[in-house]
Parts: sequence; C-alpha cells; structure tokens
Amino acid sequence: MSFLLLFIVIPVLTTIGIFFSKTHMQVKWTAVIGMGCQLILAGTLIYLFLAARAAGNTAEILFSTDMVWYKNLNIHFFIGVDGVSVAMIGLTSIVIFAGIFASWDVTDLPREFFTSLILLAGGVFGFFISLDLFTLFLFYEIAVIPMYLLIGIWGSGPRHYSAMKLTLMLMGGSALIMLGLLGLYFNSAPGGGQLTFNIIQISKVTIPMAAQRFFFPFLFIGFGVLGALFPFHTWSPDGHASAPTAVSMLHAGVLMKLGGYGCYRVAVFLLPGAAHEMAWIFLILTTIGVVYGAFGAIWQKDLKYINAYSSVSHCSLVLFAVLMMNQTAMNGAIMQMISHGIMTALFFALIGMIYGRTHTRYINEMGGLMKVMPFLAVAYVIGGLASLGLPGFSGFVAEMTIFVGSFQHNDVFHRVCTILAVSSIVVTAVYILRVVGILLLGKIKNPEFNHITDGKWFDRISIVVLIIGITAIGMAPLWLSDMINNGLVPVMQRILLAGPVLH
Amino acid sequence: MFEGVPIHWFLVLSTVMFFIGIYGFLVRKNLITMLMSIELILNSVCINFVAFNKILYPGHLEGMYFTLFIIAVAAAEASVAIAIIINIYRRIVNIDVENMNEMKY
Amino acid sequence: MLIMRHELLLIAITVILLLVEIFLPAGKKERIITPAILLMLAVLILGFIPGPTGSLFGGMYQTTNLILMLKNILNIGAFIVMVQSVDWLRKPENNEKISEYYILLLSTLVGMQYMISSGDFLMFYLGLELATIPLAALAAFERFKEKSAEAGVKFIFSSALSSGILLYGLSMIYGTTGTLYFAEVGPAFTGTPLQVLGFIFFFAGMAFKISLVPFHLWTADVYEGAPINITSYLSVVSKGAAAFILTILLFTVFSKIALMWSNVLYIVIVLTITMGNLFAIRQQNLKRFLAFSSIAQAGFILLGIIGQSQYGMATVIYFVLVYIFSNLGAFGVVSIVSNRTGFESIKDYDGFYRTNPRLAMVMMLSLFSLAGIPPVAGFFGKFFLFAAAANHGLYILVLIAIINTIISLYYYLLVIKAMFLNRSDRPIQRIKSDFYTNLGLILCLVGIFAIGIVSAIFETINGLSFGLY
Amino acid sequence: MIDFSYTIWILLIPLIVFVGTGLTGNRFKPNVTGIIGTTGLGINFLLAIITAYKYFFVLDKVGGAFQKVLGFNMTWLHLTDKLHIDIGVLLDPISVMMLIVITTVSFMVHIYSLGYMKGEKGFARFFSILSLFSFSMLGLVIATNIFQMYIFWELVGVSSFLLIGFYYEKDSAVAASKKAFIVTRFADLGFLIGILLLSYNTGTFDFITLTGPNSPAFTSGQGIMFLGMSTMTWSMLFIFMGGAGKSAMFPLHIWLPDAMEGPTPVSALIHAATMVVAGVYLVARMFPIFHHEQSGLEIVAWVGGFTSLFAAVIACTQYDIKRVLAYSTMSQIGMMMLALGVSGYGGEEGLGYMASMFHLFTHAFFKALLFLGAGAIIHSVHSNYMNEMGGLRKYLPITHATFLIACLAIAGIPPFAGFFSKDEILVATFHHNKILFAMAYLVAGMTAFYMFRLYYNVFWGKDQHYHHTPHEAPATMTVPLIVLAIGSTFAGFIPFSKLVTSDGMPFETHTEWGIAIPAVFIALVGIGIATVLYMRKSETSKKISIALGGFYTAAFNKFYIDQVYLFITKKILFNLVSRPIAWFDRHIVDGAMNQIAFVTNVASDKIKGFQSGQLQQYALAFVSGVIGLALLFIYLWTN
Repeated sequence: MSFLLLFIVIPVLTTIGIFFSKTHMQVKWTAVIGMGCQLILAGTLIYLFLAARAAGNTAEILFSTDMVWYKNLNIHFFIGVDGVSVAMIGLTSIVIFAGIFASWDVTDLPREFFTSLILLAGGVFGFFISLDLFTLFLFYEIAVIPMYLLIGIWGSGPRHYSAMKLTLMLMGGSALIMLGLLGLYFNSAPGGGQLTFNIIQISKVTIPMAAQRFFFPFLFIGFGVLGALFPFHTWSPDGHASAPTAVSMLHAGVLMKLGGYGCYRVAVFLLPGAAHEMAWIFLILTTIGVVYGAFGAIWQKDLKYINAYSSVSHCSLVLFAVLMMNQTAMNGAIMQMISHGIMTALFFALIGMIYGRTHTRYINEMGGLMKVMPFLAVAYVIGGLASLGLPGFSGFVAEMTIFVGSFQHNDVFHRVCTILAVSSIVVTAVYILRVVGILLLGKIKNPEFNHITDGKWFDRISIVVLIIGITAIGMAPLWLSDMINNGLVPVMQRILLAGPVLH
Repeated sequence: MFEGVPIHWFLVLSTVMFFIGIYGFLVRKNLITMLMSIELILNSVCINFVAFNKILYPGHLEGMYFTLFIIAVAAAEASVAIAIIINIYRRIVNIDVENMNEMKY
Repeated sequence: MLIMRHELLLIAITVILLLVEIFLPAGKKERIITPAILLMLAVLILGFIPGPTGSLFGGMYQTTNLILMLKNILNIGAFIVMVQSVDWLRKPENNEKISEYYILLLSTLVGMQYMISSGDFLMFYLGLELATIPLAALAAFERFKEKSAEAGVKFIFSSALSSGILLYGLSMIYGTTGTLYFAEVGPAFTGTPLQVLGFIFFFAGMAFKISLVPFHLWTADVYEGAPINITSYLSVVSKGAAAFILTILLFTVFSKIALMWSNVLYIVIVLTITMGNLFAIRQQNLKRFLAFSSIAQAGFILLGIIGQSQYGMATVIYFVLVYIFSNLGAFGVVSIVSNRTGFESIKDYDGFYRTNPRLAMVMMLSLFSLAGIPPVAGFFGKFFLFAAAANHGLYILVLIAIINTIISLYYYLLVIKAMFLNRSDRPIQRIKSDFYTNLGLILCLVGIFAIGIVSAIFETINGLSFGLY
Repeated sequence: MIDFSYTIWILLIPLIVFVGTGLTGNRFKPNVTGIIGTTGLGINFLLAIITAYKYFFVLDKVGGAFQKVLGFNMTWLHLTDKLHIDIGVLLDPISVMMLIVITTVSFMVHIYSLGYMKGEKGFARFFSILSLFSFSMLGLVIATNIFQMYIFWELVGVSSFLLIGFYYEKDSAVAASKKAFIVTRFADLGFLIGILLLSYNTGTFDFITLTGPNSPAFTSGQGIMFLGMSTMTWSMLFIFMGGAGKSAMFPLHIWLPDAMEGPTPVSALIHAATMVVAGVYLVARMFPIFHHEQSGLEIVAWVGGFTSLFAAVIACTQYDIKRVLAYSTMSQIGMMMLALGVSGYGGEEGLGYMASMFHLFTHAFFKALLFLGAGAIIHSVHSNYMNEMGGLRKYLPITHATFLIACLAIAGIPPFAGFFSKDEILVATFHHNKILFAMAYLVAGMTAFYMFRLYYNVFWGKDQHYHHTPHEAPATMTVPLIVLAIGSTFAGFIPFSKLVTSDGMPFETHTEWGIAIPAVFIALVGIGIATVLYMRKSETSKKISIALGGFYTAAFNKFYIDQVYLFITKKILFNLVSRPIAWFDRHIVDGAMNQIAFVTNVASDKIKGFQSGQLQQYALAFVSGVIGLALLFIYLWTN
C-alpha cells in the first residue's frame, strides 16, 4: 500500500471535513489545511522520488500499488509515479493551493464551492497517479464534471452558456477517449492471453497497425479537446471568461494539462506506430494553433479572453512538442505544461483580483493601475514576462527545450513548423506588452480607481506561491528537466522502437 | 370433422382474421370496437394454435391448452379495458379514441 | 415447493393483504402501509436465502441461481417503489385504495417473476399478461384525473395489441417447431422464413414492454399520465423484467439465429437511443422527460445483449440493477415534489437547490448516474455495456451510443441547471420529508454509490450469467 | 595558470544587489538603495580591473597569442545528448575589454545618477533595475556559449525595456519602451533561429569550439544551398539579424531614437556605451565563422556602412539633442560594423577587427560623456531642444569643457581618442573597398559637422530667456564627466593592437598619415562649416535647409521609416491578420460548434409529430415497424 493513495484520500477527507464544518471560515481553513497537506505531500513525493533515483532505484515506476478491482475485466487500481507524473503532481498541488487563497472571498455557497473545487483537484491527482486506463479515465471525468457547477453557479457573464458548452465539448472529447480506451483494451493482447488496461503492459505489446490507425485519432483528438487542439479549443475562451478566478486558474493551470498528459501518456505512448504515421496532420493543426492563438489574443479586449487565447497558443505548443516525438521535445512539452500551468494560474489569479477591484475586465476601461496596486501590477508584469519566455522564468526553459528539440528533425516539414512556432514568441511579446502598457502603465483613466487597494494578504499568498514556482524553475531548471528526462527514457525507447529513428 | 381440410386453409383464414383485426384496430374510432378487433386478433391466434395442434402435431394438446388460456386471459383483459373505458366515459362523455390525445409530443 | 418460493411468498402476502383489507374499517386504511412494507421486506430478505433450484410442472416452470438473482433484483425495485409510494398513498383521495394498490402491484410482480422463470411459452405468456393487466389498472389508478384514465386506455390497448401480435408470432413458432418448451424449441429453431416472421412478431411484443423504437410510442403518454410511482415501477421493474427474459430467450431459444437477431438489435438500438434522446431534449414535464430518457436507456441495455457473451448478459443485468437505483432516485424526488407541491415541470425546479439541498443532491447524483458520470454507478454500467459491445467488434455502434450519451448528458444537465444554476423569485418551498421518503431516497443513494465501487456485485452477476459462446 | 573562478562574482554581485533591492523596494530610504547599488558596481569595477590586469599582463601567452580562458563553467540545462546550456565565464581579449568598458561606464553612471535622479520617485526602482542591467550585460559579454549569450541578451532587452519605460506615467515613454522591446524581440527571433541552425549543424553552443581553429562550423552545414547561400551562411545572417536589432542597424534601428525617452543616465549607459554595441560584440565573438562565410561578412559591412551614413544624415537635421546623440551613436556603431565587415582574420589581416573593438572602446567613453553632459544640460535648462538653448558656456563651465573634449574626440581630432580608432577603421576600409571607404570619409566629416552644430547651438550664441538661471550640476554629476573626459582624451594611446586582436596575436600598427591627414582635414572642414553656420545664430542654416528642400524634410522625418513600420504593424498585422483571426475564431470555428447543438434541437423539434398522442397512429407505427422488420429480415435471411 503506497502513500500515493493519500493523494486521493486527502481530498476526500477534506470534502467530508468541509461538509461538516459550520462557518465560512471553517470551510476555508479546512480547505487550506487539506490542500496544504497536499502541497507538503507533493514536496515529500518529489524529495523521496529524487532520493530513490539517487539511491540507484531504476524501476520505471516508483511507489506503485496494484490492487485488482474488477477481476473479469482485469481492471486494476494501479497507481504509481515516474518523473513526469511527479512533476505534474507538483504543479497541481501548487496551483490548487494558490487557488484556495485566490477564492478566499467567495461568499455565495462557499461550502459547495470548495467541495467542488477540491473534488476537481482530487480527480486531477488521481489522473496523474493512476497507471490503469480505466481509473485514469474515471478520474479524468471526475475532474471535468465539477466544472459545470463551478462555472455555472459562481461564474460571471454568459455563465450558463459557457458552462454547458465547456462541459459538453470536454465530455465529447472524453467520449472519443472512451472508445479509444476500449479499442486499446481489446487489442492489448494481440498474441492472445489476458486483456489489460495496464498502461505499462500495453506499452510493451505492439498493437496491430490497423487498430492503431483506427484508434489513434480518437485518443489524440479526445485528449486534444481538453488540450486546446485547434479547432476544438473554442470552449476555452468562453469557459475561462465566465469562470470564477480559482476555477480559471485550475482549469487553465491544471485541467488543460490533462489533455497534454493524456496525449503523451496514452495516445502517443501506447500507439506509437500510428503516432509516427499521423503526426504530420496534427502537427499542422498544432502549429496553426500556436500562431493562431497568439494572433487571436492581440485583438481581444477582455483580459480573460486574451489569456485564454494565449493559453490556446501555449497548450498547442505542448501538443506540438509531444508530436515531435523525440526526448528533448517531449521534455520540453512536460516542462511547458508545468510552466504554463503555474504562469497562467498566476495570470488568472491576478485578473480575478483586478476584476474584483475594478469590476471590469476590459483593458480599455483601465489604465495606470501600477500606481494604485503596485504589488499586483508588478506580479502581472512578471507573469507577462514569464509568458513571453523571458530567461530566468520557467517559460523560457520550456520553450527553448521544445524548439531545440523539435529542430533536431532534419526534414524540412518539421523545421518549417518549428520556425513558425518559434515566430509566435514575437507575437506573444506584442500582446503581452500591449496589455501591460494599456492596463498598468500610463495615467489612471478612471478617477474612482484612485481609491482601490493593493492585494490583501490572501491574494499575496497565492501570488507569491506561484511566482516562486515560476522563478524556481526558471533559475534552476536542471533538477526538473533531469527528473522528467529520467521518466521519459523508457517511454522514448518504446516510442522510437515503433517508428523511424530520429536524432 | 375437419379431416381432409388442408392446413393452409386455416392459416389463410387466421391471417385474414388477424389483419382484419389489425385494420379494425387502426381505423375504428370507438374504443369498444377497437377492443373487438383485438378479440379478432386473439381469435385468429387461437385458430392458428388449434389448427397446428390438430393437424400437424396431434400427439400433444399444447395448442389446445394455449387456446384455452388465451380465451381466459382475453376475457380478463377485456374486463379491465372496459372498466377503464367506463371510467373514461365518466370523465369525457364520449369514448372516441381521437379525444384521447391530451398528452402528446 | 421451495423452488417457487419467491412467487409463493408474494402470493401469500397478497392474500394476507386482501384479508386484512376486508377487516380494516374505512378511514383506517393507512394502517396497512407499515405491515405491507414489512412483509415485502421480509420477502425481499428471504429471497436472498440460497435454496433449491430446478424445474416444475414438467419444465413449464424452471429456476436457476441466475433467475433467483433476477427475481431478487426485481424484488428490490418493487420494495423501493412501495416505500416511495407511501407519501402519495397518504393523500386523501387515495386513502381508500391503499391495499388495492399494493395488491395490484404485488400481483404484477408475481407475474413478472413467473415470466422470467417460465420454462415454456405458455407460462411465459401467462406471466406476461399477469404482469401487464394489473398495471393497466394501476396506470388508471387516479380515477379523478383524466390524464390517468387516458394513460390507462393507451396502455391497455397498446399492450393488448402487442400481446396479440406476440401471440401470433408464438403460434407460428409453435406451428414450425411443434412444441412450446424452450428446451425443445431451441434446437428446432433453425430460422426458416416462417420462424423468422414468428420471431419478429415475438420480438415486437417484447420490444413493446422494453419500449424500443418504433414500439415505444405508448411509453411517454402512459408515463406522464400514470401516477408517478407507477411510472417509476413501469420504467424500472417491468422494463427490467422484460429485458431479463428477452436476454435469456435470445441467448437460449433463439441462439441459432443469433446473427439475425443481432442485426435486428443493431437497427433497433440506433433508432431507440437516438429517438429517445432527441425527444427527451425538448421535454418540459419531468415525468415525460424521464420517460424518454428511459427509452434511451433501454437502447443502452440492448448494447449488452448484442454483445452475445456471458459478459454481455452480466452487463445487462448489472446495468438494470444500476438503472433501478438511479431512476428510482430521480423518480423519488420528482414524486415527492409533485405530491407536496404539484409541480412537475422543469421550470418549476429553478433554485430548487437553495431551498431543498438534500433532494437536489439526490436528484443530481441520480441524473449523473443515468448520464454515466463517475464515480456513481451509472458510469460503470455504461462503460461495461460499451465494453460488451466493443468486445463483439461493434465499434461504430459504440461510437453512436457514446455520442448519444453526450446528448443525454446535455438534457440531464438542463435539469441540474434548473436546480442549481437558475435563481427563482418563488422557488419550491422547503419540503419536510418523512421517514419513508428518506428511506427510499437513502436506499437509492446507497445503491448508486455502492454498486459502482463494490466490484463484488458485478463479479457475482458475471459468475451466474451465461453467454452464447 | 591563474585561477579565474572568482570572476563569477562579477555576475553574482549585481544579481544579489538587484534581488535584494528589488524585494525590499521602498522599505529603506531611497539613497540607501542608491549607495548599495553604486558600491556593488564599484566592487565590480575593481574586479574587472584586476581581471584585466591578470589576463593581459600576468597570464602568459601561448605561442605569443592570448588564449581563451574558461574562468568558470557549470551546466544549466541538458537539451540533447550533445547540446547543453552552460552558464560560465569566458575570458578572452574582447570580453575582458568589454568588462572594463561596462564596469567603468556603469560605475560612472551610477555615481552620476545619484545626483541626477535625486528626488525622483522610483529612485530605488531605478537603481535596482540598473543593477539588473549590469548583471545581464556582464553575463552577455562573458558568455561561454551562444545560448548563455542569448539568455542574457534577452535579459538586457528587458532591463532596457524597464528603464526606457521608467517614467511609466508618460505615454510616450511607455510607447517607446514597448517599441524597443518588440523590435529587438523581433530581431532576437532571427538570433534564435540562427542559433537553432548553427547548433543543429555543429552540435554545440560552445564558443571555444565554434571559434576555434578547427571549428565544426567550417565543415558542416556547407552542403545545402538556399538562395545561393549555405546553411551556415544563413545561420550567420540570422545571428547578425539579432545583432543588428540590438545595435540599431538599419532597418531595425527605429527603436533607438525613441529610447531616448528614458532617463539620460540610462541613455548614456545602455543606448550609447554598452547595450547597443552588443551586436558588434556578437559579430566579433562569432568572427571566425563570419570570416569563413565571406558573403555574410560582406552584408555586415554594407549594412554597417549604410547605417552610419544614413544616421549621420538624419543627425544633421535633428533638434532634440538626445536624438542627435542617438543618431550619432547609430552612425558610430555603423562604423564599427563596417570595420568588422571589412576585416580579415589573423594578425595584420585582422586590422579591421582590432579597429572596430578599439572604436567600440573609445566610443564608449566619449559617447557616455556626451550623454552625461547632455544630461547635465537638460538638468539645468529642463529642455531637450537645442534651439531653446544657447550661451550656456558661462553657466556650465565644467560641462562645457568636458563636452567640447567629447566633441573633438568623436570628430576624430588628434590627439583625442576618437582619432586613433577611427583612423584604423578608415585604413582597414581603404584596403578593402573604396566605395565603403568613401562613405566612411563622408561620415567622418558629417560627424564633425553635426556634433559641432550641437555644440555651438547649446553653448554659444545668445542666451535664451531661461525661467531660472542655469546652474552647474552637483559634484556627483561633474566628477563622472571629468573622469570620462580624461578617458576620452587618453584612451587613444592604449596600444590596442597589442591586446585585442582577431586571433589573439599582437601586432604593430602604424598610423598611415596618407589616410589620417585627409580624415582630420575633412573633420576640420565639418567643424568649420558648423562654426560658420551656428557659432552665432544666423539665417544661413535655415536657407540651406530650405535649399535642400525635399531631401531635408525627408531626413528631418527620419526618412519616414517609422511610418512604414506603423503601417506594417497597425494596418497589416493588426487589422489584416489579427482581427480576421479573432473574428474567424468567434464566428466560424465557434459557430460550427454551436451549429451542432442548434441542428440537434431543430431535429428534435422536427420529429415531434411522430409522438402525436393518437393511439391509433402509435399502433400504426407499431404494426408497420413489425412488418418492416419482418420483410427486411425475411429478405436478408432467405438469401
């Protein structure tokens, strides 16, 4: 029985605690304590993992537990971590912890709010630790569905519409995934023998090409919907715009990563042959997504839309890198997920706080906020610089890894895609600086903004946690990237076995 | 007394009755007549059973028993149906099936 | 004697209730409720005691462990329905008819049990009719409501027609095979055109009970018109019984023409799921809404049958079990709300959560279970059904079904939207729920959660069920 | 062998200062931050001097040539099995020279700012960003590999952005900072692509390997031709694009004049002495490869030459003294690029290389001096426009003296520093290409002209009516002026060719009087014209400008390059690309998704008649269903 189970148990306990707590304060603090435990737990996990690796434990999966759940379908409750999932867990715990503080001033049905929030987080944790496709999918849907209530009840703007759209599109994606999973399951033993949902086992067999060709699109698009794969990304702008702060944070910060992680862990890893064949189609789509999202962001007026489009651009970059299918690019993809996760969470947190003070999200109605809320403004600038890939912040590390990695392909197609993707960094700079210039700098347009206050203590906690995350990775990326690499090695071996050897 | 009558005569008869019943059920507007058409259908079934039993499988009596049960059940069915029809008649003073369309779509 | 214990016990309590009814003074009829429910509970528990299996009356009646389990499942459903109906029965206009209600209900239950443990078509037919005719009476139970009477008429007439057609099919099968015993029909059923015709007619009759498109049209109207608890009973127990016997018959008697009937099912499934969903989208009345959703669910049930494997049958039974709890949960909430306030439209549920959080929660979980959202049991049921069909290689069918689950999710979310998201200036006021209501809902909740998480249930079912290969 | 590992502190000190002051923010009195920053830089200055001494005079040469020394190195990030990003300190003649330049000027500017920025709000912010800049700039010059260079390159860009936008409530300043960042970012895109190409072909980022005698760059990437140039040439050109962006080469120069919105010390430090020469430094750094790809080097030369002429022309027409200086900076950097472009490799051949570095060195001093002087002037009259000035020599004696020295130096009058370096450039150019040589001559003359136009306009002529009498700047500002003045007087006598050469081999230079004397003569002519026109306000200059007509107005409006850029960005990128995309996304892509839902609803409404409520129609459907199925399957089954 491995302690990874705690990652699921603690959220459950927290929700129960919230259910029994009386006042708003109790609710919040229960949530804080619970998620604080998660954060500490994640820290311990990273430490133990690195320690185990340092001690020479070369097992592909560490801390694994395997319990049979449904015998006759051979469904197991199989959890365990490798470098990649450890990294993702770290990301999740940071973002959710910050998210609790960012939603400190929820007054309408706080109990329900935090319950759903933590359910969502629990689903995400479960997703990242589970190595059995069935449980993976189960947690995936658990993570997605609370979104509906979170956006629908506590959202703003056309929240009903957005919530419904988001839920249906994501569930549509998960429908495709379900079919793909069934396909994997029934092809998991081509030589006869016990069928299995176990990711590691499936990765060791070679699924017949016909099946791979048939199921790869289902899986990739299915996860891609959540990973903002063009043209299935349109839930993202509306959804983020309508969602309350913490929900945008978690959604863009963590939930969208489920898509990228799924594409990597399920679609590409388990169907490498088809991945090699069909990568070009999706490479085109993702390249479009990268540039398109960035350009789309330039024209937006609403802060959240800007950030949503930039998320589309960044997450497409993740899928782009996954499709490049070499170690470096994959590594970049994972790091990009983490860096974008923290970064965009920071953005949405700040946007929420700014909105809470100015009651508008339209940049044209604001200006000169640097004067009245220096802390938030500086944080916003930092976030902006991180997101346009400034060295010293996590974004740079991730993007450079991706670009160098994808440029290792020596054929024209991959390189042109890479160069197009690289060109997005300029566009990113344009829209980031545009926002910073209009929103924070210059004179204060609206006289009543002279009275608004800077971040409260809880705002500051959530901001600082995130900024520490960004800079820590940006300054000293080596341990992270080595940890991820270490997790990628066996994966890449199998992927490369299936296809043309890339250098 | 039916010696020499070929099986298909009975089948033709029963089939004709069956479809008459269906037709009646589909076109007659009065609930009672619709009930009668149901009886026609059931009787066609009975004829089938009896004929098969008597001519093809004289050894057993399954068809016969089945027929008896069908008659009995049909009676029960009819009684319940008529009870309900009476109830309907209490509510809306006619028993025209076309008025039974309060619930639709 | 013991072989038939389920039926005998039910008949026994029916008789007891009849006798008690005679001696109960007018106006004191409510006293019968508790004993009735206790007796039913006793039957339910006794049913789980393992006992002898075998066949009676020269094979006309047979029972196996599988069938015993199916009977228990039906008992569970019926018990929950009985519990849930208390609140409705206590209304003054129904006060005088409480025992009639229970007696009719139990007799239909007896009918279903005979139907599923029948060993030949005669017994099957008798059980079918015994299960149908009292239901018609129950559908028309609220004598003072025009809708109820209309529902009664529609039900009795369509069921009469369908059983007529079914019988016609049976007569052909008899004519071609010369026997009515399942055990003997099976080998003789080689699929001559006449047999195919007979099978189609027979299948239509069953499809009517399970309400598959295009034999489903009575469903919505009857469900809407009948008293809610009868609706729930129709939608879970009688549908479940029909599904069970259909599965068994397809797997045994008609196993020789499996290829053919799986093609029939293919068409019917696609039609059923799609039509059910498309109609459900635009419903405002919750009963009617649930009626159409239950049609779609019936389509899903067939996915397991089309799998043709032992695992497929297991998923069918499992899903019906899940479906009993989920649907009864939803209907339970709808019925109590309608009994206390008379509201049945989705619009009336605006802001329901703010006034009745518990009921809204139950409703939401039940709907999630119906939509197949984890972690509630519906997810497992759906997933296993799809797996069963995929196992047979029918990925396209599965894809259609899965896409339909998204549509269904949409309209389930519409209800949840009304309850949780919408605000209303005059929402349904706080509802005080009494012991029996709570009991019913809690049972459903427990079921919804436990059946999914506890894998043993599915393992047992799978152990008992059998397949074509 | 000497241990240079302490040199990492040259990076760490400013970083620590930046983080510390940045976090504390305004907790302390502003002065404290200022002092901390200045001391930090002072220490750095000493470290640089020590390092230079050790490197040039203690460390023994190998085969008479200065070696590249790896002072410190650590792996920062693994990319592929071959490629990894290191952070470290690479010491070789040019990096050491740059250390001297940067620390000196930066130190001076720090001191100067203590006086100049006194009382500004955001004083602390100013100093912490200043140390951030010093950190990045130093990191850039001592980079051991091209990726480290890129990292600090970006950091330099952002600190410049922050400093230009220092007065963030002034919209013009915000716009200027945005422009600077985006333009340079665009150039950096080229740089990055260049790095990708280079690293892919050579399999390394490391400078020592890349620029070594048998660098993989000479062999690999020669095969595939594109537009008649090899991959390696293209990568060099892309890298040069990055350099051109930072060094404001035409046509990526547009951000530099606007960058003058920043505080004057910033202009002096970043936009005159250090950051803008990063491009030159980059090319010098990669010089062996550039030299190997001659066609690339030609382009460098021509771009440099053209830019210097172009900028000089514009500089003659401007009135804002800081802008004049900005354009003169562009023109001087153009000269440096030109020198690099015409240079050969190794020993005597590398004269241009040496000249360019030499000019970079001297230019740093006198241009910083000019800017600081201009700062002092602006400080005292609160205006940027020379036509609002005049006769200031009485009020600002020290500023006047130092400014004059600087003007003479930049005009290339012996014995001031500019003379020597510029002379070497001319010589190198003369031996390479006569047209470029002519351009350079012309530029030399014009430089002298516009500098003295500025000088006379500011310090001579009659007084304007100032609202308060101008007063000399405080000591904190004048001391740096003097120091730099000394620098720009004597820096020319450093035997540069003994120290900084293309391949580290020292060689003798001898002034070619045949070229030097005409150059000085031209400079004097320029000064003469300026004296005639501007010594006392006369209408002649106006007349001339009118006579020049269209050309003058074009030059005055900077040849409308800004307008072109504005058109491309605003009209094309924003309106023709971004806006349609935004629309497309909302209406087409998103519309499609909504359409699905709509269609479903319509379908459900269309089929509602099926459920008519008529019992007999239900029965009809039932029966027809039965019969349909029956017929279908009897048909299917029986054949």
